[in-house]
Amino acid sequence: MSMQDAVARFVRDGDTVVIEGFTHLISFAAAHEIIRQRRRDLTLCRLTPDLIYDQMIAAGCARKVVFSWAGNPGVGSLHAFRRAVEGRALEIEEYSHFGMVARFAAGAARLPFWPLRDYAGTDLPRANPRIKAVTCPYTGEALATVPALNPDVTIVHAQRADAQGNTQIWGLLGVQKEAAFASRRVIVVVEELVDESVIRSDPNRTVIPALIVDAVVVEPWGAHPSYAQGYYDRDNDFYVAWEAISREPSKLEDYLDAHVYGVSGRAAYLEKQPGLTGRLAAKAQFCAGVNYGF
Amino acid sequence: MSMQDAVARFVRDGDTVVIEGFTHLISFAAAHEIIRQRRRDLTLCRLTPDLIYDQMIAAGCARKVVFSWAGNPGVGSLHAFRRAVEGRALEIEEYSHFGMVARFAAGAARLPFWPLRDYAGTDLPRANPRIKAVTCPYTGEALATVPALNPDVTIVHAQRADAQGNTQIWGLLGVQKEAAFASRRVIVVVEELVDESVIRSDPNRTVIPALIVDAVVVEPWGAHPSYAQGYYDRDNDFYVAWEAISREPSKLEDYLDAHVYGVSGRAAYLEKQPGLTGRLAAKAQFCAGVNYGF
Amino acid sequence: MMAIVAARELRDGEVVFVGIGLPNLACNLARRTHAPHLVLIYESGAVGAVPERLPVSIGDPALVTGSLMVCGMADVFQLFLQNGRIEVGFLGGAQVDRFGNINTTVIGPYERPKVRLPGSGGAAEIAIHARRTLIISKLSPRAFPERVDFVTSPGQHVAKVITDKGVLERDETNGEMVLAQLYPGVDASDVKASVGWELSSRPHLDRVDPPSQVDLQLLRDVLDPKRLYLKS
Amino acid sequence: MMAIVAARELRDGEVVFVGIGLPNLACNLARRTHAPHLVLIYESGAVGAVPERLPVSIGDPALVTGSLMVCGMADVFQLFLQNGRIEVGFLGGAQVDRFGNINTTVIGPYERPKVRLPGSGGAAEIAIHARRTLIISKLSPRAFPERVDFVTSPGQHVAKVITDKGVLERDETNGEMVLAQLYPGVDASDVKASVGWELSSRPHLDRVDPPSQVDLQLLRDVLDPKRLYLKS
Repeated sequence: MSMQDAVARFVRDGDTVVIEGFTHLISFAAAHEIIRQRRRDLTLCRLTPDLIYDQMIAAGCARKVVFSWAGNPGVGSLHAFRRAVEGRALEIEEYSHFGMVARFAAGAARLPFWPLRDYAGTDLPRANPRIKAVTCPYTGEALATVPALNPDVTIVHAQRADAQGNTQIWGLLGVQKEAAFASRRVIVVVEELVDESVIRSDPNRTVIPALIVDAVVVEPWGAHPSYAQGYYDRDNDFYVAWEAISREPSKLEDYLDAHVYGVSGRAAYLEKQPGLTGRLAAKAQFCAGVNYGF
Repeated sequence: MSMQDAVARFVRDGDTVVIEGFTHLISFAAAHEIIRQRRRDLTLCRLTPDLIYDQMIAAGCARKVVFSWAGNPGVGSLHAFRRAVEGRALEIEEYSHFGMVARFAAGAARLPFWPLRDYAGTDLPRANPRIKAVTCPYTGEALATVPALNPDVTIVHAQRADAQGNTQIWGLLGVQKEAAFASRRVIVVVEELVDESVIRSDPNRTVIPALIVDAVVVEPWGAHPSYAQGYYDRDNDFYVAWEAISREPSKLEDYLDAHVYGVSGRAAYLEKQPGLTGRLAAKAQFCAGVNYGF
Repeated sequence: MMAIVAARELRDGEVVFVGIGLPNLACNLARRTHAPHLVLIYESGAVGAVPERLPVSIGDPALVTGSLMVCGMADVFQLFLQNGRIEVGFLGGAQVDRFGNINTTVIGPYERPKVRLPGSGGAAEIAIHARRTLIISKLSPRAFPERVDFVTSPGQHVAKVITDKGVLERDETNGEMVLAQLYPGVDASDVKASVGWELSSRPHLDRVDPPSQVDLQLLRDVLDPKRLYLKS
Repeated sequence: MMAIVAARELRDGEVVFVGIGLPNLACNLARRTHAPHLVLIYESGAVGAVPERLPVSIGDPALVTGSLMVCGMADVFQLFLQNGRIEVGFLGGAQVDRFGNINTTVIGPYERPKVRLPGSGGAAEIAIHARRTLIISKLSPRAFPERVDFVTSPGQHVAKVITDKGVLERDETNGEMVLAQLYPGVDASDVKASVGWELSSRPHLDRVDPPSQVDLQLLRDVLDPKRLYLKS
């Protein structure tokens, strides 16, 4: 399915949307298509809103952001996010990383909450009343709890999948598996479509099974400026450049006009940036296979 | 370290011992060494006691068994286990598979309990008062709970590890990871000792990190009559034969005398059974490697 | 015959939690006939398995080689079963009662068992989380008592009980298992005589079609040539 | 200098939860000098990473290639951190107070922030679960207030605060952070003037040894040749 069709069919105004990936495998291609289709009132959930949600916030897609660390990794601030929050134009719901991971774990297991040892002595429960506590029926001790997160739609970028949606990921896994299982609808975006036989040759690498996937979109370089281990490196220069772009609302508008609204899709996005693929393409460093015989 | 030394140093009378592996990677070599060293009063925990605990029970190592399915898979009963239970000579604590998995998950996360949707309408909580309930702080609904399981020692059989204990497993994973992280002491038994560079070449396959491992034992064919994917097949004939052996206490004694007490270790055990390795050695069916480059 | 009737209960594309023995035969028969897109999940963690030989155990290596996904058991129970992704679950048991409750734990009192059975395994949670459970069990008054000695798996999701003489199904009015279908040449009285309670019947009893030559040939020559599970 | 002092705090073989920037520099410096068996764990899931280039982000692909293990984040937080396997955790923050509490959330009231900072990330749970936490932060009265505006990470496990002028450590009698070590050429009054509360000192103040040539050469020529994190 094309990204345009997948977003048109499965992402709706007012949805709770998750585009996960911890630094690795962040589907910017999906975010840009959501911006182009002008989705509104979205509740955007991610551990790290990152540039992807900074762009969606600037484009007016977001009503609320649920997160645990909102910065530009190794660079500084997410300025569109900061302007919206400091101007109280955006609702936020804030956890720590462990809290967000636990919310996805509960959602994936279809439990209403998840227990964790956390938050004692912090002001986070004061800032977020959804962080509660439960008493252990064995020891009597109090444990923190977070509520399950069950998105309407989760979009996962991955290295490869077959046509049915059996999806394999290596390198950093983040919470991609939990977010997908927690979600009502799942869109998988891959660097490469492979034959089912490739998936079946190494079943331990499968992270998401076809039976929970609604759409498979093939979008090479769809994670740029994030990265895909074994395919292309992270575009650290762009993350640094975002500091200046996002600081100036006008510059941010120009960026969206040129690289999001101004292109039809990922292919055109790449054509606009000659030399990008050459600069970031991954070197080959293959591991050996293992024996599945008996 | 030799199996003899590992058991001597890390398995003590009265310990709560876990030798896991769901059908796959069950360390019979470790169980036989524990029998030879005549450990006593052990609390043996496994989802499926299987032939391994049936042998340990017959040899007098067990005071108590904690389990969820006590049969000979595809064959019938575990007769030593049945004689002990029906004769009330063995204490048991019983869950379902999900309950045991949840106990290991709680132990691995160092939480005192784990919540699950289970047991409504069953007689299991009546048979086991350690199955309790907790009220969700968000929805008010009651969920079942099981207490954490934190063994004194867990023994994990795996395909390969480096000298420090970084351990890789493929094929069925069971609860090997959770059991190891839940345990105070961990012994890893492997088919093959590999160089650290082999582990580092495919870090997504690592299931158990060296920092939780106390001993690495190299014991080829150490899981027989269980199996190791890519190394050797399950000895189904022996599982069938166990029906007749275990039915007769005298035959079971003869078996232990010949194949456990009567041998010094796994090498001698294999020498006693010519043709066994030839009959069960795995065919080669390697997957391709993946690219970890950037 | 039980395997064939069970296979007919499966719809193409369904996600089935498979047990070893007849359920496995039924699923693989269905996969090779009317339900090629059946997704088989084994509690051992193999998803979309295509065993090239008849698995003797639920953790047979043949379930892993060539499967679509292999995951840990925490994922099997939390992400697949508890998550509600399983449409059909197969169960068997030493005792099945009037309301479809199953006992695979003990005959006699729990504390002083006459016969100690294997226990739940995944049966408790399969019965609770699978949308529809199918029981396969041979008829006999001892195997079908009025009430089981111990409820290992609650009967509320049991849709049908496939026996060696006919099929019982749930009467939605009172939740009781009632006779619905008879195998060729079997009389309703045979079935009633083999059940430990006053078995009611549907007003109209269907006749189960005899097995097709294709089904029999697949079962006997392809799926279970060594007769591990087929008696006839 | 802060990276070098931080490196000296690490003992060989320890399991360290590493952050990006100076903590990463400190760990890799220690690994190349007195602590070759340091195990570096990044919250992104890389265990035993040996980055061949200076990682710009906590999820840099260089942390994955050649690491000992890569696991999902549920495992990072539950099996490593909450399990108690982490000996040392590094933290930084916009504000550090008298009791070692850290604020990385907001300047001003939470509901009407003057400055919105990134938030906790893993800092709350690192402060709670790491046996010993080390803070690296440049001194200034604004950065070291009497009380932080928001407690993102509680200070109870903070062993030392490594600053650009000296090192503070916990006074076990009252739990307060007190001046313990001074860098070469720094006077105690400089430090006290840069702290927003009445900073006490150890009766005897140690002098921090100046950086060795080896340390400086490693940092400048090998670890951070592009001066991403080193200011001098």
